Amino acid sequence: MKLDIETLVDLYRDMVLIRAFEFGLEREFKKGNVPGMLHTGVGQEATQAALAAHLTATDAFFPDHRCHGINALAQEKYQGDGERIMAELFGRATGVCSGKGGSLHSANPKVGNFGDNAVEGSYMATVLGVALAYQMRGQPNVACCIIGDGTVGRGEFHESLNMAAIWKLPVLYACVNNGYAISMPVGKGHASPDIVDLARGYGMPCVIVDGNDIELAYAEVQKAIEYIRAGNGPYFLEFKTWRWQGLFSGEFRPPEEVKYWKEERDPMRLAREKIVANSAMTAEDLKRIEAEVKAEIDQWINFAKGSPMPDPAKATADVYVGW
Amino acid sequence: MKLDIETLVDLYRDMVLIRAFEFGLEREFKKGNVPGMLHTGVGQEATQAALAAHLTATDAFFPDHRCHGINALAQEKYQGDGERIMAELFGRATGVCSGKGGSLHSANPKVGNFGDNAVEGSYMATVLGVALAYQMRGQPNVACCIIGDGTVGRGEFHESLNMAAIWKLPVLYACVNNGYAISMPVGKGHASPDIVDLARGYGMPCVIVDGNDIELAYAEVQKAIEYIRAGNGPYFLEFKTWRWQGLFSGEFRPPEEVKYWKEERDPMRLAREKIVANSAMTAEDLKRIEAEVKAEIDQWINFAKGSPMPDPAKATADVYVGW
Amino acid sequence: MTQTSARTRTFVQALNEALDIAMERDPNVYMLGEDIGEMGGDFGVTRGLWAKYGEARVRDTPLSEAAIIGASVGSAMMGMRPVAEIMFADFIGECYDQLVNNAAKMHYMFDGQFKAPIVVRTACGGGFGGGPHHSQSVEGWFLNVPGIVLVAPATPADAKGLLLASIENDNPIIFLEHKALYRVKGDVPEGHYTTPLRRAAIARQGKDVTVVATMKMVHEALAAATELEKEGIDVEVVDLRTIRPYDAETVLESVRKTGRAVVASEAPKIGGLAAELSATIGEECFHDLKAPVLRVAGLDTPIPFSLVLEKYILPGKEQVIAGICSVMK
Amino acid sequence: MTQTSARTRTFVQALNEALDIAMERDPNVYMLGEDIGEMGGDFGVTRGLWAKYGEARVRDTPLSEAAIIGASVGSAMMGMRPVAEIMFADFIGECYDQLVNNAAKMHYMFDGQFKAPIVVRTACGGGFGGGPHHSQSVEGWFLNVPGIVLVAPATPADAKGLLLASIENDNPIIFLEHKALYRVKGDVPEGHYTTPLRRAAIARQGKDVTVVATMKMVHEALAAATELEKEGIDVEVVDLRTIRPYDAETVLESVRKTGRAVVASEAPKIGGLAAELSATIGEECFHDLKAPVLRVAGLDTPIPFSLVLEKYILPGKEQVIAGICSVMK
Ligand SMILES: Cc1ncc(C[n+]2csc(CCOP(=O)(O)OP(=O)(O)O)c2C)c(N)n1
Ligand SMILES: Cc1ncc(C[n+]2csc(CCOP(=O)(O)OP(=O)(O)O)c2C)c(N)n1
Ligand SMILES: [Mg+2]
Ligand SMILES: [Mg+2]
Repeated sequence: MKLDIETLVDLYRDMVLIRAFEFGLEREFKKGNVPGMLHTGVGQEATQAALAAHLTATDAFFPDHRCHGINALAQEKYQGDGERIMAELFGRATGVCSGKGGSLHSANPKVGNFGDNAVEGSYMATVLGVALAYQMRGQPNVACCIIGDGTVGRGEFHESLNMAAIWKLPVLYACVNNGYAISMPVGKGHASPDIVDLARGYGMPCVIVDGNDIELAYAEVQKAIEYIRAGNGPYFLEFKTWRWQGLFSGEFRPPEEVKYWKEERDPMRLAREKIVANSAMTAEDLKRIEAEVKAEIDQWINFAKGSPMPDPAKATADVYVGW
Repeated sequence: MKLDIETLVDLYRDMVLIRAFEFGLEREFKKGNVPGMLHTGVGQEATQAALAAHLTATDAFFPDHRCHGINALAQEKYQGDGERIMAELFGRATGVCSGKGGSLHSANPKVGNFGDNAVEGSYMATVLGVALAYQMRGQPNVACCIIGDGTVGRGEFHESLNMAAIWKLPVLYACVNNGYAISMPVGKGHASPDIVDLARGYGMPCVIVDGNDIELAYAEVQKAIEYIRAGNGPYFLEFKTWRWQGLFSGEFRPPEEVKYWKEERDPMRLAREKIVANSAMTAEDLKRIEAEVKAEIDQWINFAKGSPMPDPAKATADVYVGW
Repeated sequence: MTQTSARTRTFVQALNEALDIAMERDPNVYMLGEDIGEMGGDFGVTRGLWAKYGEARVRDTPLSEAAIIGASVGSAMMGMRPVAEIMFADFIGECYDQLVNNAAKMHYMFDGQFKAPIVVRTACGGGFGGGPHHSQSVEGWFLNVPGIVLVAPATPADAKGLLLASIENDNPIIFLEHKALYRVKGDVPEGHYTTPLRRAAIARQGKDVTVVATMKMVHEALAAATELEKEGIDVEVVDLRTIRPYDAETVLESVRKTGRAVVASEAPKIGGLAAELSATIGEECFHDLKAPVLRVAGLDTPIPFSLVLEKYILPGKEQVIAGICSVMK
Repeated sequence: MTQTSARTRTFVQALNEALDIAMERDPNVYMLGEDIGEMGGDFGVTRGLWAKYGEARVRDTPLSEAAIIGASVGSAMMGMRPVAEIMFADFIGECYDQLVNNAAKMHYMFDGQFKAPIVVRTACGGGFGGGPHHSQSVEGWFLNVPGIVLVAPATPADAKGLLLASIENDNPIIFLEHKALYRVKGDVPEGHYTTPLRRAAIARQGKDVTVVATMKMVHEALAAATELEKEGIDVEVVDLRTIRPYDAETVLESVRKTGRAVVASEAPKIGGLAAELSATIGEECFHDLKAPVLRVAGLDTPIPFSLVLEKYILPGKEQVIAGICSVMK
């Protein structure tokens, strides 16, 4: 399947936004303006843009710790205020969770964002219930759970896939296999470097996707979501990709590997080449898009920085509902 | 592989012991002499006898809640006092755990019995450590973890198989698939009625065994244990069998199913027929064995009943080691 | 609390009625757990409901405690009202993360955008030779977890009213059912009614000493009170009913009146509910207390199998009586 | 406790030394956890040990917290001495069952035939914007669990001595490392020594009021004491060091002397360690107390992300001062 050029350019713009968001955030984090911890999605833009493109506001997704991009895209697309994701990361009152959640807990049900859970893998169980609600109510929606390759180590992986399978729940498992869990190579942490090998026994379709090729990723997500919406039950996608962020303490991966992924397999570059090869657009046109998006992200950062801190007394609100 | 007749008769005697033990226990339980809950292994004698036959006192096994038989066989074989398993079930001071453990927690490291854990599946994690100790010390031993089909629902199933696989640990997974977890049919509770389908992704040998045929079960356990002792890593056996005990509230399975398993697939009958067909032994000879064993079990029950209750003050001992 | 004529029912029947009424009234209510369907649950609490409401709303699950709670929470985020059964409370350690890090924090960390109105019914408590993994009192595991609600009925009428109130409440609730109470009988009003959460009950009025208790210990306290009445000691028994967040006002008011307090709990003494109650009473009633607040609780051990051992470590009427006599000195 | 000349070391270095010494002395000691190998752990506590002892004894694991503890317990049953790392204490809910139902009960339920000498090191505590799942104080989750040992150092010297003592001890131990202390420096004796478990330390002698604290709160209490000295209030600070089972004697002796007690804990107030200490002091020192025992603790909420919110709910020096002033009135 070949993508029409408008869609491809739109997706490219989404990818640019993700990268600009992450780079801007990282810069502010290093300056000490963003508290807590930070995991960025740089390098995984194609996978993220493909998922975001197909999920509607009435679907649900559970973003992982590198999903600022998906969160921002959904927030911008459905509410027109992507800057509130940025503000949340800065711990501001204008953030989507008024500063209570931060990077690891930015949610907004209005855009289908059901929030990360920093205990990796725990929402593999939660996603079952969202899907069950769709099923019991006859809604043709999808509950998507985005997990890293490392997260697959958790017992909930098994409980979740099994229950989704026996109840034929509308769950899309999107495993972002970037080759490592912190420092642990996927092939050392799991019985197979291909996560699909661990998923196949549950009888759902299991597909490996080139997560750095936006065209392929877009098509595979589309297929999966159509399958699920048609009531066929769960579906498992494994995106092979790579994260640019090393460890907090620096790069630990072999230089050839770093070079390969950052240069030859850079999803941005691959997308740019496709666009230029298949349309009248030039590298200059794409640069203009990049500049536009970057300017917007700078505004978001300014919005976040200029936003007030939450009222401390709010810290005791909402522990219990109604009490 | 055909078993020599002496081995087969020995195994038959073991099976007889298991059944007599369970029936005797059940009778006493109904009379109110055995506290707590009771799950019996009747119907699963061939599987249990096959496992017990190949495990040595320096191997380790984690018995499930229907493994009184294995526990008693090991206790009798290596310590000559199988009656202490019975006494434990009666909550007596002479029991293997002095009455602190009961049916669900009868252990004795001297015979390789590492004890049940009534939180089903939890010892799927524990078994890893026992196997790891063997491996780190270069001992050619096997850590065997006996689980029901229902227990496979637990997340530890995945964490355990994965870790055993990546570390090539000497673990024998013995899944006793008797078709049900309490009232839940295996095919309804799991993505596949064949548990091996869920295990295969971890890359270890996965074999389905007729758990009611002592000859086949014995041979398959032998193969698995040889493979593990040779340092090849974990092995997964799924025994297809059936438990005679229904629910506490009575029988819930279709009458044809009950009839099929109790009559045509009774492991005792199948073993008897094999012996009589392949040796000079007669049905009368086998009856004699049965009578002998039953007399011994009656003695065990008398021993248990005649044993003193534990000293109540012992209830506060051994909470902490050395404190 | 609308209630019509009362009839005698067991604790199990009262719970079953509550579930039936809740399922009947609200299509968002559904149940999930191991063997709760055709079999009606290990203790018969869900009996008949599978036949009446069908297997979409009375869902048998595999032995996947984390998935049971996860599925509950996820569906609750969507507006459903799941009632999960964890067969024995001892197994709740398997889904501890799901309850503590997910259900309990959901509403707070997402700034009120999600709710997690789940009810997790579970059978707790000892006394029947169930051994270390089928007998525990688990409220202590959750006492220090803001966001969690712990409900613990002592009578059939409260079992029904508190369960209905719990299902209708918007918070994540662990609903403790003491196994020794399942066969207890009592008057149970017909039809729909709720017993308020976070409200203790005065199970017995008295003026000399306050005993604060929950579940089975309420009955032990009442038995102790009856016995001590003969000796001229007039015992007030407060049944806490909701353990977290609890009704400190009723407790403190009673202690201020009597000037003496015994807190009775089946769980081990160290670090349990009894400690929390004692600390709060000590803080708030310092000048009213005529004697130290005394904890009557389980000994600091796992729960052994043999009945003679179990009886030795679990508190009963005798221990409550001894405790009361000690603070009356 | 044999100790040679002291040098200045960080808390992290002190822990690292303890691990190195334990690995060196006993071939049964090994470590397992996420990223503890070549990377040296998320906080650098295991740095250098993988290179020194090899990957068989410094084992990187997948994100399988239950398997990590299970493997630890199983190997401990065989006589090994595993030191597991659970990266953040918040994740310990994932292996709660393994700790509570298996490790804690193993020795007891099998009548002393097995031991489970495991040490589970884990980073706890808030104050750095880690949010609800990277900031919790988890000791309250285990307070009501007989069989579990909770160790909680406050200084680099104790970090080393208590970790060595824990590894050499035969019980299952959860070893709490407060993240805010990792970079704290202090004198640390060279070589092998142990600091006794179940023994509190008098971190500061005083005669007017006792503050009982653990981990970071010990430092807040000491800072409060320094400040109140100017006002003529002489504060005694007891550093509990082992939380379960704890050294009630030292606590009670101090309170009997001062007649006033503040119990300080970072965890939420309700149902936590502060409650246990208050209850015990109330029971045992009733006649010595000149004022009610006061709890200074976290507010009853999850831990919010934004630093202004987090600061609002976590207790610090100011709250300890206010608490002391209140009991001095
Ligand atoms: C249950 C749990 N264990 C450990 C962690 C600490 N941790 C955070 S991210 C991470 C690695 C996750 O790897 P992966 O899922 O592959 O995601 P990636 O960072 O590679 O995108 C770990 C171990 C956690 N958050 N939760
Ligand atoms: C974690 C956990 N969940 C539930 C139970 C209650 N329970 C005891 S046995 C059992 C069924 C186990 O089925 P299976 O593993 O197939 O063993 P079988 O009884 O069929 O031999 C259940 C649900 C338990 N003991 N532990
Ligand atoms: Mg990864
Ligand atoms: Mg079964």
